[in-house]
Amino acid sequence: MNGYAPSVTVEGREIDFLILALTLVSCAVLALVFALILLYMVRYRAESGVTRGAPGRKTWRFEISWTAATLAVFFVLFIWGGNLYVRLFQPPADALQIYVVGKQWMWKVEHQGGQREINALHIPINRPIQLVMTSEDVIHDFSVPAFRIKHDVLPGRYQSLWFQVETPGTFELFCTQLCGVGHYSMTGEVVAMSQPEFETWLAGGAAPGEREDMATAGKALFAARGCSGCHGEGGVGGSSATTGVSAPALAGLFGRLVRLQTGATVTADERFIRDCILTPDKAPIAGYPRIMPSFSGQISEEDVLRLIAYIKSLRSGSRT
Amino acid sequence: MTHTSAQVSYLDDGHTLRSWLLTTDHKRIAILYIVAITFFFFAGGFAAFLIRYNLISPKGLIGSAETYNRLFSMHGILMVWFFLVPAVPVTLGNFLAPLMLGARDLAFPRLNLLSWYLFMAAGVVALYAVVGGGVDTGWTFYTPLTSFYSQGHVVAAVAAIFIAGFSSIATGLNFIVSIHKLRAPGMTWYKMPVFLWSLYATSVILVLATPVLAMTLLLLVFERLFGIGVFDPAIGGDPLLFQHLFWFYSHPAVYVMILPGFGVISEIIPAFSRKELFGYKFVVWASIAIAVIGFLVWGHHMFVAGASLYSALVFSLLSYMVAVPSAIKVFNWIGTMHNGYIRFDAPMLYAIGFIGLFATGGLTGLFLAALAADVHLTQTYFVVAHFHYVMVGGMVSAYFAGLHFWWPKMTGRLYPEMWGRAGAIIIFVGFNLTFFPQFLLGYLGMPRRYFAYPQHFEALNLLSSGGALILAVGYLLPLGYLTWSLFYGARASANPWGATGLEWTTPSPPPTENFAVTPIVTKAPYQYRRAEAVER
Amino acid sequence: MNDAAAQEFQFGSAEHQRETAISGIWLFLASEALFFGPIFLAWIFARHADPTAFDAGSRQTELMIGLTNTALLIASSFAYSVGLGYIGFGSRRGMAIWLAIAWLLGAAFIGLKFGVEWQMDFKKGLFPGPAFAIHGPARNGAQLFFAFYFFATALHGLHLVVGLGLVAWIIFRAERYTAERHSPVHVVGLYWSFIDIIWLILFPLIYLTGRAS
Amino acid sequence: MTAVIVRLVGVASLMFALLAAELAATFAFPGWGRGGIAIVAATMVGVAAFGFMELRQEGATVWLFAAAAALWLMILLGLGSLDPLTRTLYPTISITP
Repeated sequence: MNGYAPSVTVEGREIDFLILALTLVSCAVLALVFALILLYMVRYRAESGVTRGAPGRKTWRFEISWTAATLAVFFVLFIWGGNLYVRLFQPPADALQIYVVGKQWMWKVEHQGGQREINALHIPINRPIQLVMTSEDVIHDFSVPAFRIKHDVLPGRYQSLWFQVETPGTFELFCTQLCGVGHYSMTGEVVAMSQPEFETWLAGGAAPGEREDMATAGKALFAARGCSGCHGEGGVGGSSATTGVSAPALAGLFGRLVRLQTGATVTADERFIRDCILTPDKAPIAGYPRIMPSFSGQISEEDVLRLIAYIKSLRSGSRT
Repeated sequence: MTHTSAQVSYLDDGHTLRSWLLTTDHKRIAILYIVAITFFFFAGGFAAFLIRYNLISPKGLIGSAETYNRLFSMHGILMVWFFLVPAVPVTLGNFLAPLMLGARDLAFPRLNLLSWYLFMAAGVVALYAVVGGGVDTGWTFYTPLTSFYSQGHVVAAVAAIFIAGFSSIATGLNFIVSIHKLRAPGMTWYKMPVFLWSLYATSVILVLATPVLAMTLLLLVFERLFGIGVFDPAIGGDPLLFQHLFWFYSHPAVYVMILPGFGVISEIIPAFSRKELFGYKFVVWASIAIAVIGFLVWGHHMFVAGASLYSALVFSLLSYMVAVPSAIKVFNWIGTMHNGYIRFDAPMLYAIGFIGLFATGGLTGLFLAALAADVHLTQTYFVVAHFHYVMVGGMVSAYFAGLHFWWPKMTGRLYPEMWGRAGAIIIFVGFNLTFFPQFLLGYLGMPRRYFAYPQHFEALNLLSSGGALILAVGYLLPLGYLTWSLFYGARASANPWGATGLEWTTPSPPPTENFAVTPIVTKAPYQYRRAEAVER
Repeated sequence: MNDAAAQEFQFGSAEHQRETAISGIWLFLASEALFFGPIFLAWIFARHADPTAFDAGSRQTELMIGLTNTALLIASSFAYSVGLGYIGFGSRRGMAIWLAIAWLLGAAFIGLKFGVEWQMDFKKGLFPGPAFAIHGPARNGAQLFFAFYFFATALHGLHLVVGLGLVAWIIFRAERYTAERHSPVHVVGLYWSFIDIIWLILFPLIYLTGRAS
Repeated sequence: MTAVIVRLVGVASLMFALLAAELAATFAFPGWGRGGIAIVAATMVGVAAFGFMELRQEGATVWLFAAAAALWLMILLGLGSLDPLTRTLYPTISITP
């Protein structure tokens, strides 16, 4: 690897373009500043006999013009950077989701099919990838310079990062938030490969029979943790007639709008389901009693992700 | 009035240790501060030197990542709270504020001495933390790393900063009240030198931001000692709350570090251009605007931290706003040089270097305010380079400029001019060599706070470390010749630069009472007579 | 403040010195207000994280003690102001008596808060940690509330203890003050009322908001 | 002195009345809710500042300092709560139904 890693994502190239524009603006201003200083240093040095003229008294015209000019340039830069930023953190709907858990000092990655890797991330090219990330201990930061993107990974919350790589290759992965002694060693690589190669990679390692995909693992947890006791087998929901308690259906839940007891509606995304499992009292759902126990501290981050994968996999027939 | 012995120099008014340690004279307290701050500057600088030494090799040369983390944490803590924040206000500010106001002392002289003792107590606690093994959290103390995971002397380090904070508050309070209440007859607000205005703006931040940091650190200690607190994600607390509170202080604190520098430069450029400051009122209000808007931008440290998109957009827009007054100042200093009679003594060389380095540092700040560009550049060496350009290239240059400019006033001695100029040039060159490569490193993606790094970053790191060696020489030089001048320098007249300002109307060094007769101000500042320049 | 000299040497007159002292304490109080700022922001963050559980924690507090304490502090501020009024008319005795009342009311606050209320809280197992007494879904949010509660009340109590010391200092030096020259009495009074103001904000945050609907 | 005491008794009575109003907002009039508590609490702070601390009699400098404290607290609490209050409005994933 040589020093310069050209951007391999569309957004990355746009960021490069923005940085280039900023560099040009800065260089123009710096050139002006340094040229004027040097010019004045020579022309108005005390020994120079050049005629100075009376000192100007009216300064406000200059002040207003350079203030206005600065403001105008800044506003353009703000719009540019802000627009791109909003796109950077709005993943497309069809993104392939991969789960990342950071801990001192390693990155643990789990694919939907249950393939796990450490300090490495294999992805297909030409397909939007969305990382759903959380941390087991302190704040980390998932940063891939070649993609021009990074985001902090916080304990107790999900952060999302997405990108679409156009060129196959191996790219450096860094943790860029100080996370303790091993911070510098919390690095890895992102391997981008063509779709067929990626399929092959996914199929490698343990034989499909020995490896559970995340949803299957989640299904086992769903039973073992007693979720099905209220929410029913397959998450069909419970009522006094079936499971004995009134519990919302989980099949088809993911991505739907959910009404809360407060009257607000929220999208049932990963963050929402995580909160429902760990802090069920935080956003009680309209029409159901508050009886769900909290699983906070009793279930690992990776198991929460598996449960979420299972709930996502439940496509419901009855769209209630 | 019982004070008839008004003409005894403050340096000769008692020679015992007691006469120094129990003094309430603002000038003596300033000297006490200079001694303390010089020590912390070189202690922090030594840590920086070891950091650069370690980074010569991609594998790290000092052997252990733990040592390295402790070194950069110590460097940050000492430099920020024990050098940059106090540097100009407590030394030059303490010495000059009453002189520039035409007053006999600050409003609360005993509070001023107390502030020095608090500072020293904080310094002792900080040194205890360092000697006892140090901390490895970085100067930013992010939770939950600091509250639950770090092994170092977190509580001692945090206590040191807490105490130093009260020293800051006392100093800022003293300045604000003095500027309100102790201006000489005739000195209206618009007749005040810009240095006093910038000291006022600085003090506003010290008084209103420092308490927020103090409370934040208390919350942090509470969490660390009792294992539970409002930042703890395990019970639903928010680690981002810590970052919000920390940067509510620490971003304005960046302006604490640079605003007094603006003041120093605004005094020096007119003095060596023999010309009135261009756009006085704009420079003045730019300082006040920075002090206020500086409080509205802290969120730009958190664009990738997980804060909401809305708040990121708001903070990005506000961050651009705070750059406008800084730009105004740069243009006004250049406007001041236009049509002047410019001399190139050491203070002016430092001041010119300051404008260039500060402009570079400021402009690279725009990269970090632009949301999408920040995503790539933040938490890399780009940020390190950016704030060192502003803090070291800017602030340390301004401190040295001011130190040289007012050295004859403070000590009654002239420093050797040729050495002074050489120092200014060596620092400028060494600084750029050290920190410019770091912009490139950051763009290439090298993360901050890495003990070892990938091979392909080696060349630029080597260049940076080489520059640091030159920079070290540049900083040791003034330590040598300024100390020499204390004993062998030529005696200074009352006004060796022919500058305006009340401080130059008293003898060098000034008498204990500052002014034999309370001065009456009739003229605006910086009324340089242009004919005078032609004589020289 | 040295009463022997007319004023300290950096001031033009005694009135000048008084004005400066009063501005100084107000600026200090501005600084103090920001000192408490993070506690209020922490309350906003902590409550927003899980309002239901946070309020459930809040309902475990001792409302009657909180209410009594609020009344004590208001009465104490009143008493101090009366004392300040007396010295304005030159009555040191009147000042000393009313300041002593203010002191006793403040001390009663401390006694109730830390001697009674905290003890009850501890007994009920409300200090956050593994032994925290509230279980079920509200556990985390309630712990967050009590982390806020203990920290905020401890810090406010600390300020009040400092205030008690200052008021006692004024009472012991009562004979030094005259109708014209008593700025220390005024300065301490401003600080005393400021502690009252902080409590006036903490009281609804701790006891009332969680009980309101 | 009588005038002073009468005035202070007035201030104290007002404070106790407001305290009662605060309790009423909490328990007696559920409609008032938390907004009512906030308004009453802010009024009590104002009454203490003007009634006990006699802000009205102080000079411009003191007003400036008091205003600065209020403004800066508003900055801290306003901009500080912007993040948590808006954070959930952008979901992690935008799903098209």
